Amino acid sequence: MSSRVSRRWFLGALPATVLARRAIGQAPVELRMSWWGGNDVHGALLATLRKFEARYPHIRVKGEYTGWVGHLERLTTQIAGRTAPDLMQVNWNWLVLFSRDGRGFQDLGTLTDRVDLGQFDDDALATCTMAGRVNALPVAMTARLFYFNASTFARARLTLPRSWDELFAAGPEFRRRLGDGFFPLDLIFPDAVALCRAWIVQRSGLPLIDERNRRLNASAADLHEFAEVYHRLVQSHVIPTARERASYGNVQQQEMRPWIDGRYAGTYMWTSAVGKSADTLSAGQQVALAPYPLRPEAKDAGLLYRPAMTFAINARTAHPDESARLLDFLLNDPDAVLAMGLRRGLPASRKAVGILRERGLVRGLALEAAEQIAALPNCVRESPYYEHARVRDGFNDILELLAYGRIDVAEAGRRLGEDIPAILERSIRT
Amino acid sequence: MTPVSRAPETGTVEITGLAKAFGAGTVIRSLDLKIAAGEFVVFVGPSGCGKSTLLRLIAGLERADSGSIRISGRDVTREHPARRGIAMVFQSYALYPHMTVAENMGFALRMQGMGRAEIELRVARAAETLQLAELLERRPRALSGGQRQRVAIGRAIVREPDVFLFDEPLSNLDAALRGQMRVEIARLHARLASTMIYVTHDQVEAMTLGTRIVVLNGGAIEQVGAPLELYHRPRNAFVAGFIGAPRMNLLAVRAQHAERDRIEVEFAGRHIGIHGMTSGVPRGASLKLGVRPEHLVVGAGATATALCDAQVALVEQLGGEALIHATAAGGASEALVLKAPGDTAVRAGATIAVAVDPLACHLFDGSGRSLRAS
Amino acid sequence: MSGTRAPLRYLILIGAGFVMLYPLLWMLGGAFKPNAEIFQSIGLFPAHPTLEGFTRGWRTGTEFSFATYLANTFRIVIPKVILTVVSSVLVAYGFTRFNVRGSRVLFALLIATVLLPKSVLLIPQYLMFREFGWLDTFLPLYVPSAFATDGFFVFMLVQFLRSVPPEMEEAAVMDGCNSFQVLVHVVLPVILPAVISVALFQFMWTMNDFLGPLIYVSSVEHYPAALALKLSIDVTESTAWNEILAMSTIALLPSVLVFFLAQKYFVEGATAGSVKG
Amino acid sequence: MIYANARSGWLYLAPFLVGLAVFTAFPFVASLLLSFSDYRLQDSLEDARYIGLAHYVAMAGDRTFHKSLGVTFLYVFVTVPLKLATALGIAMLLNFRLRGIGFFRTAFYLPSILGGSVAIAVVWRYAFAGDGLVNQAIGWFGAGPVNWLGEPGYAMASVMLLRLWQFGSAMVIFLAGLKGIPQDLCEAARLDGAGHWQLLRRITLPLLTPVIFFNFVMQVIQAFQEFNGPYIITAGGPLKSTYLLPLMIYEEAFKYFDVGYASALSWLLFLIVGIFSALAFRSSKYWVFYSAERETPR
Repeated sequence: MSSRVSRRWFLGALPATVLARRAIGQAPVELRMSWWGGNDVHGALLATLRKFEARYPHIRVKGEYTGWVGHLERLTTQIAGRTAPDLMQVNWNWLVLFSRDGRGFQDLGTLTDRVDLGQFDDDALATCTMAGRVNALPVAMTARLFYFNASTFARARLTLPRSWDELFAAGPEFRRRLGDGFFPLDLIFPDAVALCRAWIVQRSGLPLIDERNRRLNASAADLHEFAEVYHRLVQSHVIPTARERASYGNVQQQEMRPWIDGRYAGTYMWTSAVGKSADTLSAGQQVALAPYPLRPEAKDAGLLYRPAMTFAINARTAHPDESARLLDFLLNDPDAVLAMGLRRGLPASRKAVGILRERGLVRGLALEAAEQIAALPNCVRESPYYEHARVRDGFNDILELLAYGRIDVAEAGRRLGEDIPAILERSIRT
Repeated sequence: MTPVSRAPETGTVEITGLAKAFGAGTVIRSLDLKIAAGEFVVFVGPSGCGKSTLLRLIAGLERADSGSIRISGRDVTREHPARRGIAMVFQSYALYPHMTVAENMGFALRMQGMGRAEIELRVARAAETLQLAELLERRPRALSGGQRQRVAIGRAIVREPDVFLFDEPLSNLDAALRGQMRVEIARLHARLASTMIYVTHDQVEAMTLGTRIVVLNGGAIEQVGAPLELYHRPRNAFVAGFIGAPRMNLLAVRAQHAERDRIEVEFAGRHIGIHGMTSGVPRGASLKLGVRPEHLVVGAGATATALCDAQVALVEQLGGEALIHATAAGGASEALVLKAPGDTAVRAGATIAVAVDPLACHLFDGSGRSLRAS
Repeated sequence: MSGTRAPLRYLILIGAGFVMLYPLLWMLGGAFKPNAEIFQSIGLFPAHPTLEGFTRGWRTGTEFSFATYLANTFRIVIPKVILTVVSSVLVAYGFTRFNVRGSRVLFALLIATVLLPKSVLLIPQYLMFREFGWLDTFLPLYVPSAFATDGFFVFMLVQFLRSVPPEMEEAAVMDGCNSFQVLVHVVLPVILPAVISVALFQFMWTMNDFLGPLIYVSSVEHYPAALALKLSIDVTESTAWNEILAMSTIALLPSVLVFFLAQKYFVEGATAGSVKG
Repeated sequence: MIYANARSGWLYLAPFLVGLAVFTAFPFVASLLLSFSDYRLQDSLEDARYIGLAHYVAMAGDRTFHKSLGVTFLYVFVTVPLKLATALGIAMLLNFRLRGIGFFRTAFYLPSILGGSVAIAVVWRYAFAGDGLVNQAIGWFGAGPVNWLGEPGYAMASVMLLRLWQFGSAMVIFLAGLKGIPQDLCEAARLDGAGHWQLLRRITLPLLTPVIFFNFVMQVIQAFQEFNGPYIITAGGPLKSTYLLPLMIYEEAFKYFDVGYASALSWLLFLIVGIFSALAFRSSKYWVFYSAERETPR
């Protein structure tokens, strides 16, 4: 029943593994590993697993992977049923859900002989540490930066916006020079919320979510400004109205015609995800990274700097050592690093970056993004609860009401001050 | 199909103390009946009198509350329908739509595990007698009502049962076809000489087919007897009114005096003496005088005695005969129906003198019991 | 068919048929378009048609081809459909042909099982099947169907059984059948359209079931088509929609075929001529 | 006909009883208990904390829940009658021996085959996008483009149209029901001079009532449990205008991990649909005609 391809693989590998296993005489170990991704990621990780098995013949690794759709449902069900895999790809904000006390995942600090934590800089590790225990390792760090369609801006004979004022000014210019259907920036509500947050954090220099007191580090005036920024973006034709944007349905930016043919000419996107939007641009168009706009005497860039995704080891795994060895292989081993390349953004492991740099693979948007992030004031570490589903939807719903004119800017500011703390109260559990 | 020689008791049906109640519905109250082998017994009665229920009890489709049923000398009261040596023809034929005529007819034999060859033989023989030979491969949907009915009968014949049960089989056919099928069933009975129990609400079928008729009413037997016996000697007003078409006239009369076997009654001012009656009827008792339309004569007949004058309301012309609907003059003003020859001159609106043959009169007491000396 | 009626009837059918089919035709067209073109042109016919969607879709981004996933789908669908039909028919027959004490309460329970949304039952069911040791197997996906746990189908058959004329079954009893023989020889042939519908629906719904396999099947080589189709839809990578549409079309073919073949049972009248008046 | 002996009756019901005890009881009871407890998906089941009616009380104050309930009722009361009428109408049309009838019957049935498959998302979004198929079609009739997916009212319309588009399953059930009506009944009625309309009213509909009743109850239940349409096409938006209750239940359980609250919402939905079904069953005595209900022991 299995098709031609897998049979050849099976026959090819059989003699080697059988011989090798008998030679080393270690008891055979079967590891389960779960991840989500698209076809490219599946291909890269499957190749890496085969190389890992060749390196450690007594270990077999079964990949349990899906697309993003449905992965969380399966993983949570498995965790609830204590049948989770040994090594899991985990989102950064899940750590606070599955491992509030740090015991939800294996403490990697106890396995440093198997996995080299030294390759990761301290604040990256800090984002994956819960109650003093290193629960996971970041595959890559990411942040939201401003990318624009250089071709459309060239047609408008405009330089990419370098400051907030230039960004707001780009709106009217686009309408005058290219027409009503053209906008310098395209934001769905989560993007808009992130942008407004950056505006506030640049002034306050504090994470927006005060996790301990379950409230917002923002005054009533700040929250009014939060709503006001979104309102100004729409009024000054910088971004399309919510109604127009929603008329395309619940669809990803990279699959929207106005983005593909360059009418929506910019995005405030994660460095690890901008690749997909760049790929689908129609021929001759090109995405470029713009300087990060900063408010005068901004205390911090408000970058939302955090791991794109992480790997964690099951707290109850029967094979902690082998799992740790696999984790280290995935993040630090040349074969694995080369197989994945920049698909998940610039790797967080210094060794991995070194491997890619030697081969001149660190270039393009990924390199520019890394350099821009390094140059920006970036000390604010936002609470993972900012990305908690209920908190995120709380922000989105208020902006949506504002966008559809159900409430005005003042009312939106008030609602932010009331609804979000209430959600934090309900969601943050000690 | 030559009649098969059978043990003496084959085909007998003996019902003793049979009772059945459906909550508030039809009730069979402790009924007894003996049917000899080869008889053609007709259960007849108004709808809801329990005749179908009685048939279904014999068939085993209903389970009796008490009493027993013996067929061919064997007690089958608790027996599965298929093991009672009976076959039934349903009112709506109940053919299997997805089977061909041949399969329909052979199905019961297949259930008994009979060999294919013998089934085909018996089916062919039955089809022959019912002119179904060329229809064997057709599905019921492609047959006419009459053909479907014949297949239903064929299905029963093939099983060579001790007793045939018919549940108003002709009620869905049109008048012409009904007459034709009635003759076919009568001929079938003659040829097979099997016991047959036939349920109908049509008393013409009862009179023409039945060797004996069981008149049922409210779950009990009113009277059992040969057709002519019920016609001439109804035990009570119910049977008298039910048998014979059009219905017997029942006129309210008052008894004058009674000697040995003759009772004299008064109707519309006249006195009529009726022979062959039991005595013991008090003077002035109100009785019912029963006269069949065919026994009433317009004007005076040789043996008839004048009964009353009547105002003619309607004359129904049936060709060979005519039905005169009139209202008796005098105090009583009761409705009268007379049967007259087709070419009668009587017209609606006329007033006629009505006479009656005293020997053909019946008398019933207040509770409907016949006063005839049995 | 009287003269004037037929053309009108055809007109309505063709018009409605076109409206029904156009989105599906667009999907079919999309399967032959290069990925980029899917979201650019809104036309039905591919500007430059290519089989790329089918070839790469069939190979999928995994170690197995789409053939593996289709085979898995049938390993779930075939037993499930058979077990569903058998158990639903028996139980529906039990409900309609026997006055069992308390059957009204049981029937209410049957309907109740249909009322509760599935998403909430998922966790407790998952834990239950973990205790049974059935995880990462197809068992949780079809074994329950052997016990008439799909109340919808039992209820459907009950309604059909209730409209079968009783005389036919009485005739079968007279012909010597016990209750099971009546069911097999007389009742089943008459309610065949309903039984076919049960098989059809269960076939369709099981083909499209995503959540069940997602939870109970973790090794990729056991994924059914519904799961495999969503394997490549991700957030950080652009989705090859032409491959998905191509594979969706292929996954759809068995259902279309089954329906087209099963139609025969909806055409000629199963109970025509059995009962008069 | 009804057999009197209950013993073999229990035999026929046995599979259902086993299924009830082994596969259905625990999940049902467990989810009911969960509706009275605070249980988050990431914890193990033992950590579920009993909190009594807190979830049910919380519903009273939950604005999103009120919106979702309202939208769900609107969805059910519009789609169920429309879908039944369309399915019955087309089934009647397809109940004749016309040339090419097989093709039409398949064409009308195909959409409901798609069910929750991912292909629907692409097809429907393309059909109802700003410059999509539907706007083109109404453009031919001169009407301006409609913002189907961006405007709350129209978004609900597009989700409803998806359900109507998939009337095939109900149609097939009606077709099966129509096949159950003996042809000669219609022939007899036609002989009595019954026109098309009387035939429908006097013969076809009365005999079809058991199937109509089934379709009605099932369509109500399925409409209340509709998930795929809103989940795939509009994700409950805009402004929660298509946030049907099953979608809210799914998100509470798997997006917000609040399984306790999701269970409570589910049991409330269970109650609502249960009441509807009970009313339907109670009313069926007056309009549903079963021809098989004769009492016959054996």
